[in-house]
Amino acid sequence: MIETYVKILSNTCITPGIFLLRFSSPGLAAEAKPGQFIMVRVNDGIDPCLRRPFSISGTEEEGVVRVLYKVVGKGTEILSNKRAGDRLSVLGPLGKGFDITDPGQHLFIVAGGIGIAPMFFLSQAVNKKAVTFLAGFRRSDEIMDPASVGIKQDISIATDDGSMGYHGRVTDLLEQEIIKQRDNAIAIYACGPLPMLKALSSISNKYRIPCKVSMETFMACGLGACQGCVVRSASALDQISYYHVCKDGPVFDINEIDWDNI
Amino acid sequence: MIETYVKILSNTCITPGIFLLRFSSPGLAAEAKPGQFIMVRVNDGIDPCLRRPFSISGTEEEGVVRVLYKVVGKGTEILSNKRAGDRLSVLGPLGKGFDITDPGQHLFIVAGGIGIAPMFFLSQAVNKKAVTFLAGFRRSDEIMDPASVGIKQDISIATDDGSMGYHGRVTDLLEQEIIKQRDNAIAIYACGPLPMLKALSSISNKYRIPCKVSMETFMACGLGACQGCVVRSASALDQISYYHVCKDGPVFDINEIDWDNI
Amino acid sequence: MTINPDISVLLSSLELKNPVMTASGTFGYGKEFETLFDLNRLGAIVVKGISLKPMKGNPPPRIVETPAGMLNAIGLANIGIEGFLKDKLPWLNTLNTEVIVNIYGHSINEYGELASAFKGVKGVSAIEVNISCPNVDKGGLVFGKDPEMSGRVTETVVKNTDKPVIVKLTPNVSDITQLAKAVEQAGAHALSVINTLTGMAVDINTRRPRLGNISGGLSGPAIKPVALYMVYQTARAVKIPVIGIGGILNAHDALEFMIAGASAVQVGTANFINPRATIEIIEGIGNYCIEKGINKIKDIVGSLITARQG
Amino acid sequence: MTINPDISVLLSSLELKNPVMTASGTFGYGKEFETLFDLNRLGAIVVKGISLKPMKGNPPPRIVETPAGMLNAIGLANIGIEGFLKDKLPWLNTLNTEVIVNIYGHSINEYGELASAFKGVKGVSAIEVNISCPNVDKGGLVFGKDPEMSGRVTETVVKNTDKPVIVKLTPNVSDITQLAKAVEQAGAHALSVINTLTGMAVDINTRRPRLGNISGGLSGPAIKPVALYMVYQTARAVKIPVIGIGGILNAHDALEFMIAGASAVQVGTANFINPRATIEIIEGIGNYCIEKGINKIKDIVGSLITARQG
Ligand SMILES: Cc1cc2nc3c(=O)[nH]c(=O)nc-3n(C[C@H](O)[C@H](O)[C@H](O)COP(=O)(O)OP(=O)(O)OC[C@H]3O[C@@H](n4cnc5c(N)ncnc54)[C@H](O)[C@@H]3O)c2cc1C
Ligand SMILES: Cc1cc2nc3c(=O)[nH]c(=O)nc-3n(C[C@H](O)[C@H](O)[C@H](O)COP(=O)(O)OP(=O)(O)OC[C@H]3O[C@@H](n4cnc5c(N)ncnc54)[C@H](O)[C@@H]3O)c2cc1C
Ligand SMILES: Cc1cc2nc3c(=O)[nH]c(=O)nc-3n(C[C@H](O)[C@H](O)[C@H](O)COP(=O)(O)O)c2cc1C
Ligand SMILES: Cc1cc2nc3c(=O)[nH]c(=O)nc-3n(C[C@H](O)[C@H](O)[C@H](O)COP(=O)(O)O)c2cc1C
Ligand code: FES
Ligand code: FES
Repeated sequence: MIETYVKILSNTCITPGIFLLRFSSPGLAAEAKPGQFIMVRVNDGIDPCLRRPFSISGTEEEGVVRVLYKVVGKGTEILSNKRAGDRLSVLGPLGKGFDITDPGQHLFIVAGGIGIAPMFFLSQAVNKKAVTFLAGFRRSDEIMDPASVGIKQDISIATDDGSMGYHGRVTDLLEQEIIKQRDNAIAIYACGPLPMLKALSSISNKYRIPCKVSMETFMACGLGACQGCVVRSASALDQISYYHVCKDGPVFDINEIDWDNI
Repeated sequence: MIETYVKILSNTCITPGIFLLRFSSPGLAAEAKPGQFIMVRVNDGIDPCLRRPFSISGTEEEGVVRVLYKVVGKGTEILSNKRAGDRLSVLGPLGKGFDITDPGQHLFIVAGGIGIAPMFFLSQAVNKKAVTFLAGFRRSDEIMDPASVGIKQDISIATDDGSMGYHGRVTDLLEQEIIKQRDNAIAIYACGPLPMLKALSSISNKYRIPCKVSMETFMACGLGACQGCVVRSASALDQISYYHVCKDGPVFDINEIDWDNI
Repeated sequence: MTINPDISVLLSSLELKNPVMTASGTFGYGKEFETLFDLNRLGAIVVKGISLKPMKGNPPPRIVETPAGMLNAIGLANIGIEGFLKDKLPWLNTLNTEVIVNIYGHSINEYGELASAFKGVKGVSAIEVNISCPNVDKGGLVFGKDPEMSGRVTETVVKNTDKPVIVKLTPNVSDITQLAKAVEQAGAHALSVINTLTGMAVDINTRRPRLGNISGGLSGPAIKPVALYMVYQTARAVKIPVIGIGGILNAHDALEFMIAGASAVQVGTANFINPRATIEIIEGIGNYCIEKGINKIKDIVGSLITARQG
Repeated sequence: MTINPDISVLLSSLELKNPVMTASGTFGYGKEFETLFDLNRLGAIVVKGISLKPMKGNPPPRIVETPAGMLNAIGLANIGIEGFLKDKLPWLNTLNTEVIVNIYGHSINEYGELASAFKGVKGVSAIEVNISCPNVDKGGLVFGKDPEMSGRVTETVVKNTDKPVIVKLTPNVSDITQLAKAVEQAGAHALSVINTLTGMAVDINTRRPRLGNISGGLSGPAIKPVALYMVYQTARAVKIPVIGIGGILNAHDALEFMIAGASAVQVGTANFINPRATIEIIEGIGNYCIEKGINKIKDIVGSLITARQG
């Protein structure tokens, strides 16, 4: 894990409100695993003053790191105005990523919205045939095409409004696909908004399919030092206990999380 | 007086650390008088959060306003990174400027360092023959050439290190020049650092020459509303009283200010 | 969808066309902002603190910027009540908005005299009692930190006026609700929460304080979380309306205060950053109501949901 | 010109190689920052507040960003004294810097027990007593706002330890010097000033507090002016050394605190913004001394010039 200033190679809008940031950091690129993240300081001042967490969305040869992000507030707005050549302080790679040693015979990668960011890196890294990559978006104009971030991978799309691909939620599409693969040992790796993760929790239980999910919470340090980033763990006997998303996660087994009290 | 967003036409470094900002604001340009200033909001965020005061350094045809500024801290640093096309919120023109209706038969314009900014506008506006423009700088590489801001005016330079022009302080040079003009009715209009203004106070008293100076203090509103920008006035009987630089000034008769308690 | 939400608010007997006022000391006597927007659109103008005699204020420097805020040590420089009545009020009376006078005394008696002096004066809609200015040697803060003294000042003002009395509380205390309750009991009609937090800044080159007065009052966005919590606490402790003040820059901030319990808000430092801040806040509050289908802004006051989710 | 300024400082009997420590709760147990810089360069590491039993802390969300700062309502989540002694201290002991343990109890007795538990423990250089955490229901703040109770907690800790005792004060009081004096009289060897200011934030869409705990502690640059003034006041009110805390981001900030009266400083929120902040501050303080020809950093402590200029 390092903290370093990097030079931005490119920072381009790939679909409205979504940007692909590329910078050079051989140290980071060498160490990074899918599901890990970095803490980015978007400016030298104090507005905003905390770093922002972003998943690593991929690496390229010669130590290039990719981050795919959505503009949702002040920090991402400032980031989106950066240009090639600007400097940026990054801290990472942080957290525990997806275990890619043996994710099961057939791997379902499920992404919702900007949750696709770490999944591009995952699909790049697992490098296996038996993968089904499903991605849900609200509308077709929000779709992030793997090609646009330099990744070769077929993706099945679901849109809430039916404007492209499957009409409905990506978790419904997933259920259809699971049924097709009933005879194989299956695993699900996912990242997306809370409702999607909750739906996955049901699916995972219903079909008894192991499922790993990447979580998001507010973070101050990203290092396990501030204790700010907790989610409630699914523990027995109503005993409250917490995981630190930055250190214990961001990737968790779906059964580790208390989805009813999130 | 207006508050408006303006578009930057150019913002260029003219000598190291000194920038000339040009923007279009016909309203401001039409109203502006030499010695008046504007309050500039250097960004949309809160770092820094207060506006910064800058003298109007000149106007051009078609409603262009010029500001000449020195990078001394965070606000001016941010300003110096703006580019043509960027937006800026400005408030002005503010304060009372120099009275240019009849500044005396022979006018001495005296500037120290970046204090030259409003004096360029003054020399542009008085438009009379009997003017001597004296400007002091620490070193020759700090000299701001009138031509570089588009003004045709001969200037006598004094440098502290003697690297160009008169070797010594501009107020010493002024004294020499005053003696030459002894027989004329003279007036002095000045802007510069505190030690220069204090020296002028002595000169003004010694030779009984009327003198107007432009003052600087910290300002929050620039409008006379916050009462933050005071200087102590030279009042009789040790009675303390204050002027508001933003409203009563920034241009004062030199005898109005209490130079011993500043 | 609500097309024309009612954003008027009621502070005791005082009705405001909207909940947005200018905070004392940050808007002069109103006229300074005359050309920048239509002042009639304001809920109310609270003028600079007024004392019996004119006050010259503190030695400069009087202001210094700090992270997301500023310190001021103006020292209540003001033209005194006579000057105000003669030179400022007649013009203010030409406006079609409420004028609230902020008063500051050096003793309980002076507060009484100030209140009396405004008795029956047309065009003054309410009195805001500043017992919380951190920038004057004697007086103010001594009352302001002590519930009993705060109550006595309040009582005296209430007794000597025919107008609604708003008491402005200091945040520099262990428990603002004690002050609030004492002042409520003494007859105040509303509370202004908060005045500035005491702070300082040092010039490391000269090793001198950056303010002539050494310390000053911290205002601006930096103090918003503190102000918001104090408004939340106060609004739950008293029955009279609370006016939220502290670091409000935009409609979002103002709405946070109202949801936490403020019946109205005052905008201070923001007037320096963006002189049209108040107007943008008024518009933003209206738009929020429209978006959320809120018919009356009064309905969101104190509507904070504190029950655990899930 | 001073080539090699002496930047070591003395806090009662505790000598630090430089005046820069990490603030409790913002640097974990040190190890989290291990790979980012050489921890041996720190003046001291103050670890996360430790209680007798492990504490789970408050429900999320626990942090929210605010203008130039952040609110936290961690609720003193920590591994408890046993966990600390077993899992954290041995590694900390491999470092060549002072380790200060921050303790938090639910009762005076618990503070005593905690102090006893560290008696004779190698590698713990001092005890910092947190009587000022705003984020736990019972305990802490009740003591922390009351001079008498603060004194009694201090007395108990002093009686039960063989180490220097630093007491950490809350800023959420009317007069911090009263607390400071009570704690000094009770035998404290140094004071940490300040803990966080209480604040809150509201989500205007859900109308819920942004923190699971409703309120939280405000830290970061926003609070620097308030912290600085409290350090200035406290340092003039007591004879024991004061450690300045609150919004320190860089050497400039640290020097402001030292000139105002702090013998040393702690860096909190800045560790999140710039994990190398402490190191840059140590270097910056050294450079300042060289520039200004200061031989010993101790000479600038409390050197603020408050006489009127001119
Ligand atoms: C481990 C991790 C990995 C992430 N990876 C990515 C990524 O690859 N691409 C991407 O676009 N985003 C990612 N995010 C989310 C990203 O960090 C936030 O969108 C970003 O911090 C928002 O900053 P802002 O200043 O623009 O928004 P703000 O102005 O701070 O907030 C805008 C809105 O976003 C919400 N928000 C802000 N921060 C967070 C957060 N940390 N978690 C959840 N909601 C938040 C706020 O509640 C608010 O509604 C990740 C978050 C985490 C914790
Ligand atoms: C009426 C008026 C007209 C001015 N005209 C010009 C001009 O034409 N060109 C120009 O370059 N500058 C001018 N100034 C000064 C200019 O406002 C400051 O340099 C600027 O505000 C500094 O902002 P900053 O954020 O870069 O510096 P900061 O980081 O705020 O401060 C850097 C240093 O500058 C000093 N400083 C900051 N603000 C002021 C101020 N208002 N007065 C005096 N010292 C200050 C600080 O004490 C500090 O030492 C004028 C000031 C006034 C009051
Ligand atoms: C320059 C200045 C002058 C002030 N003068 C007064 C005053 O005379 N009377 C008063 O009650 N409050 C005064 N205040 C306090 C404000 O009215 C307000 O309570 C405080 O600034 C917090 O609000 P803000 O963060 O929106 O500025 C003053 C504040 C500032 C910044
Ligand atoms: C996330 C977080 C956790 C904290 N935990 C503790 C704690 O356990 N004990 C304590 O005494 N102070 C704690 N504090 C307070 C800090 O030590 C410090 O006093 C405060 O943050 C002000 O300093 P800063 O502005 O530099 O952060 C915590 C602060 C933060 C931000
Ligand atoms: S973000 Fe600080 S512990 Fe996880
Ligand atoms: S700057 Fe506000 S009164 Fe002059």
